[in-house]
Amino acid sequence: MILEAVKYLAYVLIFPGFLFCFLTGLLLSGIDRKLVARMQKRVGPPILQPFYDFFKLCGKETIIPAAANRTVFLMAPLVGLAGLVVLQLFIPVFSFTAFSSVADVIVILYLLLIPALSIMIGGGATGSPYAGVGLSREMVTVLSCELPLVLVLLAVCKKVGAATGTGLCFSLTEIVRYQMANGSLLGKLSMIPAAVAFLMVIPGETGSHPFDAAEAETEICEGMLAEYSGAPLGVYKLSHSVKILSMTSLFVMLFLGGIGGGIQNLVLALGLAGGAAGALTILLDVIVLFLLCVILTAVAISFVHAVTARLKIEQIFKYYWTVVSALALVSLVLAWYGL
Amino acid sequence: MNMLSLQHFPIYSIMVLFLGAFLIVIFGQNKVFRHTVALLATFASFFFMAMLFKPVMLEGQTIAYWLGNRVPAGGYAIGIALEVDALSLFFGLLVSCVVFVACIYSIQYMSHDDNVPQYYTLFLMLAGGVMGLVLSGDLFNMFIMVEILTFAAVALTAFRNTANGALEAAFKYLVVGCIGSTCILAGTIVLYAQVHTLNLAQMSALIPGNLSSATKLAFALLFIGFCTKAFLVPFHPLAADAHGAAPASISVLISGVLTKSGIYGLIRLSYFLFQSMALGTMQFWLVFLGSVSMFVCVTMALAQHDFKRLLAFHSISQIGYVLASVGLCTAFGISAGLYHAMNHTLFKGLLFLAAGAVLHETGTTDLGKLGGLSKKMPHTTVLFLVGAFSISGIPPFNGFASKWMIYQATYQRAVETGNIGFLLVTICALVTSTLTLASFVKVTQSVFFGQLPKEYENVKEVPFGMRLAMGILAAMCLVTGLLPNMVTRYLTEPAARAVFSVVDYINNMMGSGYAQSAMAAQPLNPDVSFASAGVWSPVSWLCLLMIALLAVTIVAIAGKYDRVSIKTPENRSGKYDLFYGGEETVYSQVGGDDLFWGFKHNWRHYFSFMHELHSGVVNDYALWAVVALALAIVYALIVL
Amino acid sequence: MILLNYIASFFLIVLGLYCIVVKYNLVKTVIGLSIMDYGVNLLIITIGFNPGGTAPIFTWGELHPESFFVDPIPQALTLTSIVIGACVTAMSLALVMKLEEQYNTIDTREIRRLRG
Amino acid sequence: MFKKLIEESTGKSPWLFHINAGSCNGCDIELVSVLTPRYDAERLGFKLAGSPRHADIVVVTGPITAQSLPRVLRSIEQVPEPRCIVTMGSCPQSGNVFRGSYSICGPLSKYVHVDVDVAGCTPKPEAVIDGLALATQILQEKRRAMK
Repeated sequence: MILEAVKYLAYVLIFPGFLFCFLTGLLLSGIDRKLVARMQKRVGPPILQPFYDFFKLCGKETIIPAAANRTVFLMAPLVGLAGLVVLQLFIPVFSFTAFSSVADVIVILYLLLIPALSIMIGGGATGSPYAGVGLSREMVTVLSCELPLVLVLLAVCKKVGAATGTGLCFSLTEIVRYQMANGSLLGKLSMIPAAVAFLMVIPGETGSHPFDAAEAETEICEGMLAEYSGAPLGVYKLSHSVKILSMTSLFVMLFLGGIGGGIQNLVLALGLAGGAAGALTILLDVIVLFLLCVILTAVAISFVHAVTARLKIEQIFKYYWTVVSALALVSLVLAWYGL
Repeated sequence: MNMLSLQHFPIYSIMVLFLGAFLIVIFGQNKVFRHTVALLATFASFFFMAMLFKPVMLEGQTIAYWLGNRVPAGGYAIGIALEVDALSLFFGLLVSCVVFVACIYSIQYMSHDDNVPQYYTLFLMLAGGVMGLVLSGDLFNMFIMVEILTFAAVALTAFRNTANGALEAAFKYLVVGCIGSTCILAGTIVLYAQVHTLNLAQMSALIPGNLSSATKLAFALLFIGFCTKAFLVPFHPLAADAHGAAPASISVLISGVLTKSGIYGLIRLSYFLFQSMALGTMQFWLVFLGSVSMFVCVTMALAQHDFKRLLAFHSISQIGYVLASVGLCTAFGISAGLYHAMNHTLFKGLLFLAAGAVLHETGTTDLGKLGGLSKKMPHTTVLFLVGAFSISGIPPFNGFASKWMIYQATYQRAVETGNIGFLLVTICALVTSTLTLASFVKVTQSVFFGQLPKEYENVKEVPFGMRLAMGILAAMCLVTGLLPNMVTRYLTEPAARAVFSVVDYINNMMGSGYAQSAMAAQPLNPDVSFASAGVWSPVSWLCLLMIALLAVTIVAIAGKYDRVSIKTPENRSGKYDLFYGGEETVYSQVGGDDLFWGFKHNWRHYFSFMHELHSGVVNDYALWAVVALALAIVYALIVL
Repeated sequence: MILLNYIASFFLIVLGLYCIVVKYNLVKTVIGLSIMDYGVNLLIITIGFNPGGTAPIFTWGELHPESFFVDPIPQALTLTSIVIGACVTAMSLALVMKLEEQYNTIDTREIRRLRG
Repeated sequence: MFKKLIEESTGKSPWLFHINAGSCNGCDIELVSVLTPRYDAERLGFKLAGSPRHADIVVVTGPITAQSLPRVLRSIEQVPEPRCIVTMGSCPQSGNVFRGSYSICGPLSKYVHVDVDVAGCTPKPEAVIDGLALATQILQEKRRAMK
């Protein structure tokens, strides 16, 4: 009983929870910054730069504006971060799932809203007009991403459900398990548009270039973050990095889950047995997941960042509800008719 | 017969409300007396309903009560009956509970108005009307109750007749409401001409086998009649007007309770009287109507600039969810729909009460004029946020649990039938949910966050009684969201099962064996399974969130997270002011109806079209009603 | 004769609806509501009427299987319906009076502060 | 250890907030050029912040006109501790060619403690980077002095 409790606590605190999110998230965003710099022929900051930023912000004074509500101002970032960490617990790492029977894909879709909400409420509570404008844009960005995301998730559910004979499959663990047995969904023709659409959603959800109208530092002083300073700001920056991890690992699990099957076969081929095999599998899973996340970050965030300029908010909305949604819809229709 | 046997409780729970109304008319000048009677009557009504919980919900009984003990003779139900099956009781519990909370709220909310005795009389009449409607076992009595509640609702809408638009809203509601009531009466009488009875159970046995053009016409008439009571599209402008103008405690009843009576009527009509839900075309009709309602009203809500009007449109949007889910004709779908109906009553009640609190303190509900109230009314803000999160389906509040079930139900139905239309409903529901979130973010920003206008410097928190009422509803929102399994097992699943056991319903009323002998057609009897493909356990999620939050907070506090520089008079000079690009702080509130212009810009043609369409002229709304009636008649004649 | 009643009631209902939809005068709208109501009342009475039947008034023991009378239930319904109709008219006229005070007009096209 | 980590990091991630106090725009352009691929100050962790609340180093350009003075001071005040103030170009230090004008309130050091002055009209990017690096060291020391 106590052992169980310790195990679950370790899940939440260490892997795949808090510590893992902290390290990988910041590392991913460091790699992102480095890659963007290299693409622009700059040297770029060290890969550990986000860590420096985070710790520096922890050492700064926290100014609470007189107009702000102190409790909301301080708690909102923490709730957002906690929400993200919990979300990460529901995303399996190939064969390893911390909590599979708590939440399904639709719940994950809604949990993705919690960090955005926390930043909106925290920013709104300061009363700054910049925060108001930022909030408006953030909400529209969330709104824009929602439709394609919904379509992609429904397409995947339908595809896996039809293939496994249950008709519908909302459980992410099941989706990964299916892929481990039958190869990645990216290999299926009908899922390719959905995967592309999801890739396009990643920068929008994480609020990176060119979809960062909500946090445009040059025009609206980083919007909702305008009044934040010190450690709460650091927590928001951390949440932002962790969200990159969440979105990319969600992509891996939705479309590239088949790689986990390869890892299992590899471990089997090595002839290991028992605990050693399990440990090695998890280790390899994590390493592979991390590498894939890096690649996805490079493709979906860094590259897009380096080659585009910031869009206006109505352009973001239009882009997502036309181009990206159409791609996802194609996938959904194909999956519906069993292709 | 023992006066305290359970048999009598349904009639008691209606009568106490009317009795209370009567007493307040006579002795209502005394303030204490009036409040005591109103509270006692509403609580007693709730108590009688709650006493029926065990036999009806847990043991699956149907309680039949014949007024004057005139039981059916010779296969004909002559007397007037009350029939309480799990479906009726579900709505009865919901209604009486919210009525009680609204009554607590009224005491302090209405303290500044004059003619308060009349208010309580009408309030209790409205509550009694709805209770009578959901417990009645007689179609003509349903009509009477519809008239009573429409009448009380109209009068209460116009209660603050000096307020802007109250009279206008009341008149529009009266006109279209009367068209609806007349439709119900005409439908009732046409059915009577066919089967020569008014008892619901007997009609359910006789009608399905004897469909003729006349009964089909009656179906369309009754359908439109109940649609006006539920304010479904195209009757939604009335809801917006009426909710916006009525006092908040009445808006709670109109939106949370009155619309439910319409949904109840539709369920009784299509699942019991006509048993037509097995038809794909009927399912299409209901689901389509529900989807259109949910989408049109949520977009209308996004364009509103009045707090209560915005809430009113949302309430129709949520009713759309309920109808779409109920129209699926699966046990799981009905369970999900009823669950959402319950949640809607709770969170919409909470939101209207919060809007009422804002109105009570500031005197306006215009989103463009408010702002920054979170510093002045912290409790109201938190309670409002609970309601806002619930309605936008943010876990772990109750809105999410039921919406999640609705997504599963529609998608499952789509996969089972291979009909891509149901899939569109799922997508529509998911997108609508996000749009709902957007409009509540707008309200939050415009009313509670942002900057406080000068004239509201002296605003105070609302009195305890009002906060108590909101607190009760907020706690219920959280509890029903955290324990979805309990709610479905003890409330919605018995009700959903009752919907599918028409034969038992008839036999209970008319004597066993009646259904088998009288029914020409085989009743609808699909397998009643409540299985779903997804998993969601809110308690575990909340535990995990709490652990994570605790961990993060401990780390944060250990790292001197809230180290704040000390405020002293010397360095007060501007450090703690907001950053305005270096300028001194000036009043500049970002909010109001145009907050999401990035979204609205892309939809500008749609929005301007909708704006033109909702012209506010009562003739137009009446015309919509007539057109809807004509369409319903044509559709019913063709497909039924 | 009965058919004429049905036609008349249908005509009255449609006339009432027409009046509500087309007339911009609030009082005429109220009149339309009443006419519609009368149409439905006529319909109810007609449904309950049996040609050649007697009034449904019997003392104890007078009723036997071959007695032929008009259906009493619709008549009861009509009474209720008439009462409700009267209430609606009273209420709506009261509202019209108040509206006239507030808006200084009884033209529906000008009473549209709540729109959009 | 945590404290040491923070001190270490403070030197590696200085965020700039740029205030134009009536500058001719020459220094502003030059400051931006510091961030371009050729000089790439981001390799040292420099970043332009949008709001003074996020900043560590405040870079002031221009001769502090009477109009801008209260705004400059207010913005500087809104920067959380530890903070560094850097003047860039000759204007905020001496007034440069605008010296003696009726509308000039400079130099900045009359009002607040200035940590680093980068002189020149305009200073070369190399000089700016050098000055900013110096400011970073001062920042680190200030952090060390804090409890």
